[in-house]
Amino acid sequence: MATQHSRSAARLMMAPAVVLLLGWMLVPLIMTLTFSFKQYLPLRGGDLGWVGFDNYVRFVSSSAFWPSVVATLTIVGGVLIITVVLGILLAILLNQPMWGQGIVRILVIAPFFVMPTVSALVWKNMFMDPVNGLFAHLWKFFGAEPVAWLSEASMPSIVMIVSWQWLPFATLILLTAIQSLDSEQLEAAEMDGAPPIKRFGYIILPHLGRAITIVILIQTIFLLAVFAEIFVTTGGAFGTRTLTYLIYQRVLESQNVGLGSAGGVYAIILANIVAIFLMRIVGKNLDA
Amino acid sequence: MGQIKLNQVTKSFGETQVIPPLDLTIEDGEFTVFVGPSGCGKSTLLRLIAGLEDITSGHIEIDGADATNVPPAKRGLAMVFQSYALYPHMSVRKNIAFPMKMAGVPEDEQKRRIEGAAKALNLTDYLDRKPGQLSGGQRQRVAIGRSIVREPSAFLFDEPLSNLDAALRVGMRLEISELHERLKTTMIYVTHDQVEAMTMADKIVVLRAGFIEQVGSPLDLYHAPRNEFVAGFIGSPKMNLIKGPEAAKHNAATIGIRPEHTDVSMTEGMWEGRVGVAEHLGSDTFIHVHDTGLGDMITVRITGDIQVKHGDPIFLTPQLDKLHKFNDQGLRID
Amino acid sequence: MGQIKLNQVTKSFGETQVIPPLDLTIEDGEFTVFVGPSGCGKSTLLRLIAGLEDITSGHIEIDGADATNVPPAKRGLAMVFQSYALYPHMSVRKNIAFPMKMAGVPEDEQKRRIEGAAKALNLTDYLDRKPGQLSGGQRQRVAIGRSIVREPSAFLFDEPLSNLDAALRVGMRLEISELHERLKTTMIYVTHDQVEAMTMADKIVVLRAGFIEQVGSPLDLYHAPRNEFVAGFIGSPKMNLIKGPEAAKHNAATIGIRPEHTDVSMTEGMWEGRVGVAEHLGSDTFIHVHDTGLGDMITVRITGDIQVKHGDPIFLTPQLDKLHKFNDQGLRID
Amino acid sequence: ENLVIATVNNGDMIRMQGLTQDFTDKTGHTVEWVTLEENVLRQRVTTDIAAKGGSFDIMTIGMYETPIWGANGWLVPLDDFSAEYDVDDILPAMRGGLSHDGTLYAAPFYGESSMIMYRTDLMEAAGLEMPTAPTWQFIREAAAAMTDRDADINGICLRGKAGWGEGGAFITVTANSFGARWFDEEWNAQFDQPEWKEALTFFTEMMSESGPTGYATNGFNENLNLFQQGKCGMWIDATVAASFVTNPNDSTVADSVGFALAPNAEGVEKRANWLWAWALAIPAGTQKEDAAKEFIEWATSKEYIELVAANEGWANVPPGARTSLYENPNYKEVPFAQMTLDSILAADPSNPTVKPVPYVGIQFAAIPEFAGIATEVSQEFSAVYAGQQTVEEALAKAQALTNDAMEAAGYR
Amino acid sequence: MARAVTQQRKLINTALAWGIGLLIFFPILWTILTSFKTEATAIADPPVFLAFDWTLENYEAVMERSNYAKFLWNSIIIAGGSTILGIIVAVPAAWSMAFVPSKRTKDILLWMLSTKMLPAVGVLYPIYLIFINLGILDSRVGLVIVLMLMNLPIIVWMLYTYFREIPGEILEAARMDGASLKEEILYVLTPMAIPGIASTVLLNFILAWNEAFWTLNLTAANAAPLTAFIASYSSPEGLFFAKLSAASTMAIAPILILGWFSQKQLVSGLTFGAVK
Ligand SMILES: Nc1ncnc2c1ncn2[C@@H]1O[C@H](COP(=O)(O)OP(=O)(O)OP(=O)(O)O)[C@@H](O)[C@H]1O
Ligand SMILES: Nc1ncnc2c1ncn2[C@@H]1O[C@H](COP(=O)(O)OP(=O)(O)OP(=O)(O)O)[C@@H](O)[C@H]1O
Ligand SMILES: [Mg+2]
Ligand SMILES: [Mg+2]
Repeated sequence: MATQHSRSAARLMMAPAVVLLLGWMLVPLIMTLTFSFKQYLPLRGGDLGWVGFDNYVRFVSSSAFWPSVVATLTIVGGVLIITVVLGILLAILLNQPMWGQGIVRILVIAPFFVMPTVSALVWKNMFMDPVNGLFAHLWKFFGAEPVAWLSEASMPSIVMIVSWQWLPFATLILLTAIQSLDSEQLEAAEMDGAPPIKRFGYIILPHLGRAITIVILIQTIFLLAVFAEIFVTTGGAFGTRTLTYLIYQRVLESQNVGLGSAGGVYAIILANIVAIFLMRIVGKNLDA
Repeated sequence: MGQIKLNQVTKSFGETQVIPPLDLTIEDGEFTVFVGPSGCGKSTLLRLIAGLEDITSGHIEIDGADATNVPPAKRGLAMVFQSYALYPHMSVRKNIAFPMKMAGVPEDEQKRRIEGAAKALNLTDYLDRKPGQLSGGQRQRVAIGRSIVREPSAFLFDEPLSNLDAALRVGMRLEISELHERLKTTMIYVTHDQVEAMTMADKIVVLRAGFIEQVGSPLDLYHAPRNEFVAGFIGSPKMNLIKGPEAAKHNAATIGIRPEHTDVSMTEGMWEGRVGVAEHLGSDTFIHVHDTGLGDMITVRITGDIQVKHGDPIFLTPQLDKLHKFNDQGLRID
Repeated sequence: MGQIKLNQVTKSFGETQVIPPLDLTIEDGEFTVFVGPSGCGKSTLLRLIAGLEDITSGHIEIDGADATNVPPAKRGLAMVFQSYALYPHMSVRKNIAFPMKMAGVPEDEQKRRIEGAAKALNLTDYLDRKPGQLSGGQRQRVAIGRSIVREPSAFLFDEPLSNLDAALRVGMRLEISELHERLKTTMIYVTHDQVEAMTMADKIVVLRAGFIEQVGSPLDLYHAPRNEFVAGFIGSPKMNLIKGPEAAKHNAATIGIRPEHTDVSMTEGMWEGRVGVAEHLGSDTFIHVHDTGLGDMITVRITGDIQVKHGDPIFLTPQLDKLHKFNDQGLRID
Repeated sequence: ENLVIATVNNGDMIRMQGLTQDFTDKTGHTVEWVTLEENVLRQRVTTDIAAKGGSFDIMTIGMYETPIWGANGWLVPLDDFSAEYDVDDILPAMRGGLSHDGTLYAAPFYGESSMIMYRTDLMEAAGLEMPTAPTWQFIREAAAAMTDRDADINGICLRGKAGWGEGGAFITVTANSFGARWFDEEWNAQFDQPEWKEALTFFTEMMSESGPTGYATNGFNENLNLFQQGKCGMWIDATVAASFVTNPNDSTVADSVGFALAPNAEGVEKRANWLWAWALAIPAGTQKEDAAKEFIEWATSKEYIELVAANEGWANVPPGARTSLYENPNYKEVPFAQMTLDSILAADPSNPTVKPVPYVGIQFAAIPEFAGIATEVSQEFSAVYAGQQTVEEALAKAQALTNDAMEAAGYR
Repeated sequence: MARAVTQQRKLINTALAWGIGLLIFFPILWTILTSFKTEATAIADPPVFLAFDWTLENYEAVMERSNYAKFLWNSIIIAGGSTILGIIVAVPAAWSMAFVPSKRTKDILLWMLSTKMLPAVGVLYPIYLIFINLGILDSRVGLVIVLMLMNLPIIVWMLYTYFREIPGEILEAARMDGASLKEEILYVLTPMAIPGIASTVLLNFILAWNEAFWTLNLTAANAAPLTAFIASYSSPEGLFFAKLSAASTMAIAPILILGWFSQKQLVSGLTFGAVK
């Protein structure tokens, strides 16, 4: 279905979205690039002139840089693994016949509606606080020494909080995917003598491949930008300083916009590396 | 090897009984077709046999042994699904190998059987393709191949051809018939297409709303339908069923005459009417005759070609020895 | 009102030419069927006529006026799609009213035409249902209703019946034929089912890979196919095509004989073979005969029933006056 | 006119929000509050003022920002207060810390230093007595003596939370009291000096002996909670906390709290107390300068203090800003009043450490880069508290990153 | 054809699913419960679940402290506005991609998604400066625009995958029936895509509602939504668990309720074309 007329109409109708996004991407990007080559210190009068690649060199050579890349990837990777694995299990469970399925689904979805700030605050104070938190009470109840979650197990804690927020999303998408699996395929496998575990491994999991890549793609986009959770809980201490957070510290705490902008450029590069990596898989899967 | 016996089998989904108590024996090596209108319980019956649904009451015996509570994989049956139910992410080879892999058949034996099946089904060139790259007919063959390699004691088919187009359907129909000739394995075949039933079956089971209306060979059903339902269901074009005074003349509530058992003349005959649509197939002509005063339109078939135009007067004479008579409960009167 | 003329029309998608230069005239009031195997360009051709695709080169005339660059809505044609393409969120009434609403037809005129169409198509009781609540046949009728109210100069149908099951297909086929009898509007009908083509068409256009293989009335095509392709395509079961020495006897590269033009005997005849699968339809029997030494399997049709078993020897005699001969380019020799 | 005021979400500021009707009645100006948590507030107002966003008519800022912003000309000088406002009544230390080149740029709403708050009952039970000016060594012994893990009592609660205004501030004043400093006069970081190592080691050891679990994430608020629940023997923190821990509505230990000056290491003349004020300032360029000034005058006036006293009692008035408050007989009855004043007077922002330094500020250095650097340094230290690295590692990293940042900013 | 299941299996499934569901939901439940406790009960050890004196004092305290209605209204306007605007821009774009695909369609789509990878903190200053220049700092309009742009890629993508499942034949039928492009989109495509549009709206409403970086940094007194409201509760002095819970509950309640009532649409629409 493509006449000349509809093709030109299509181009026209794409225009607003494309132009807007192009602007949204280019204008800040160009400004960031400009700043990144400048000594730009708002508290010392702003633009202090060009400094070439100084900011870039300084940003990578800072001792915080590589750990922050590692922290970023750890959070993204950790949350992805947890949400995808648990999401699959939950989706399978929710797909079973049961009473009150709708209500259970509501319960499982709920965390998705919670603002990241609120969820971080609630987890940090009411659950993970080593004295008054619910976990501390629970640990003491079983005679264990309460854990100072956010300092002693900072990364796992943050990964947990973020996973809690994103698990519903993964579960929802995977659930929809599972529901679309032709039940005849499962029955065929059953007739073919495959026990439940093998049916999962040979039939369900491959079927979910596409949905899993979507989950990974979307979540990665959001996880690369995780901020509020770290800001509220550890403030970047205890090895939880992600690249985003490092940039935040450079730009807002140190008020060194030039340096932060260079960091921003690195973050874009990292995001694109991750993205290209993802698109390779997803792009292929999106075709089908 | 392959006798299946249903004994007072019933099936209810929740409150609604879909299969009322039902007895049926399928002999070893027989090609049995379940036929009936949509929703009459054909698939359910097949799935009960396969073990994919639990029986509400009654017993199933396979080869004389009670199989009521045996899980599907252990019944030694193979099933071919309407949607083919191929595993889309596996190559044809892997699809066919899957049941053997599950059963732990040794690699080289697997290979041997896959090649055998592929050759028999003309799939050798496609073994490394994914199902998505195959045509409908090829997919259907893969599904059959997957069943064959298990060397089951019976094959179950659930409308295996309904997703194919007319020409392919004819071809596949033949292939399955030939397969049966070759393997001589029991086959149970579900369809709602009476042509498939007629051309393939050793024995047809006509179902309506879970009840068995008639069991018999295709020609039994064609020549002596037990009731109006079977009469209308078997045969194409449909038997013309005539009620009212014309039927009363023959001491019946309803009389039936097949389109191919009516003689046509342009000049004289028992019933007069006017030509509606005439369908010229070359080999045959179907004429739909209106305004005969017999109620509905009457369809007649003429071998070869005849030149008639819309609105022409036409005369029909039924071959009286081929007339079917039914009483007011719709049952056959002999 | 309704003459359509294609003049050296071509269509390419990117590099690949799907329709090579093609000339075709469809006369006013004619029921033309485009038939051909899948992918041969039938839909493309129809969509070019409809204006849903741009023509790569050439001209289209509708009623003598150049319509090449006229947008679809202005061509005065109506199209019925394979998937029905009903608007699922509108009631049947609204669906039918939609084209009139777009054209700004006054409310009461709309109402009048909707009622007319509904009555003609037996849809009066369903006018307030949504398409989702209708059966396949009813949906198809709504799609037709939506076309009728526009009072187009021609109807375009793209495999309108391929989503229906066998029994319904026969019924709808009749309805469309009757509609054509009544309206006498030009209709162009795409199908890959030769039975539909034979039964409905005034004129059949057989396409292969974008080329027109033959244009003619159904019986012309049946009796005098222009080449092997048309011979094999028209008629069911397929014509038996025989090459080699047997053909050479008749001074041809290939001879063809239709299943219904072969006489069968258990004792003597021209060709001997063995029964493969015999399909008993009651009204007819199709016998697939192997090992005749003529190459492929030969199919014959016998009216009524005959008792043969798999493997029985059988003798066939073609009716020589019904023999088709083709030269080594596959063209008919008369 | 309608004033938009950015402010911090602490008790005194919230209280002020409740009383703004009084201001509106008096002047006819209305007020809209943007109340944010401290860190968010800083980030928000800094961005706004640096980019000249003009979102706020009045900003609540601290002693750290005021001199820097004042020097940049970003704040409206507050040099024309009316006579009845009595600028000279503002405590000199506060006034000094909120001025640049002798001009006041922000009016203190309240001021604070830090001091020891301790449980008199536990101290007694441990058989010890708190001197008015204790040393760190005494504090450590006392903490060990008061600790009773089974009863969930920690001898001492201190800030370990990362952030320059949280644990960063505390470890800086502790280091000061051990004779350490952030920079030498050439702006070289001093974390490689023995005083820092001594201070940090001492702090870490004491906290692991007698501090609460997970103190590495405890800030002011967490410690306040612990103390109010009776889980701390001692707490060294802001003087304003005194009114919370002695408030019987919130505190389970209200009637057994004693106060003392922040400690020092034996033989070091500087004590571990800081100086801080939350103050109100007007960003340059606001259209509503006059109304804003009226508000600041109202909010930091003696009358406001009386207004609060009348509504909520003397214990709840904003402390630490005005000399006259401490001369008020009503206020003298408040148990912690004198110790607060003494602590404030013991702090000297322009001469904060034993060895000379090039900066002003006790628990901070009033240079724009400090917040960023100190936050990162404090994160390294918090990692020590959490047992994730050693004192030496942390100091080495702190040294490196501080020098690096100072170089980036062009100091070295 | 769904398989009938024994009651026993169903019972086990039910127990397991409810257990896990409640576990996942527990933090929210606990927050809601705590918001009705006094500060002292909120930190009681052992914790109390239901047997406490329910009080509304925390809500009163929160209401007294801040103008909740204003924050709520801003949240609704900003999240709603950005979503609606996004849909208006995205529908034509998604139509083009879905029904007039070209070789570049996928590239454009992936490019659009990649614009979301720009770290927000990195561009805060640029955007701040632009906003000042445009005079839309601390205005709802500004936030509507920013959040619309933030979510536009997701909106386009969701609509695109949804539209792709609508058979093109229906649009062609409309074209044959004489509908113009506008009529085709307005009368045929949009109503047909209502479920997809609804879930797109919903998802993006949630994302916009919860967006905390831009909404916090680009607002002051006028346009601050609930994310800013909650930023003033993160650590007041003294015991605050109960008040924090009350404020949290107030911040998430509207969206939670909305989400729960429309979870069917959300679930059914969240296919992202991933699942067919
Ligand atoms: N899982 C189920 N739960 C409830 N009712 C069911 C279930 N499966 C089938 N049914 C009902 O049982 C009856 C028989 O269904 P079945 O699928 O066996 O019919 P069928 O003859 O195979 O029809 P078709 O030709 O359409 O495939 C139908 O009325 C159907 O609605
Ligand atoms: N938009 C398109 N882009 C590229 N090739 C196309 C396009 N549409 C159709 N084709 C190609 O054009 C040829 C003719 O397609 P068309 O749909 O007309 O066949 P058809 O005869 O209608 O087949 P069927 O019976 O399967 O509907 C096919 O080879 C097809 O792959
Ligand atoms: Mg069925
Ligand atoms: Mg087609």
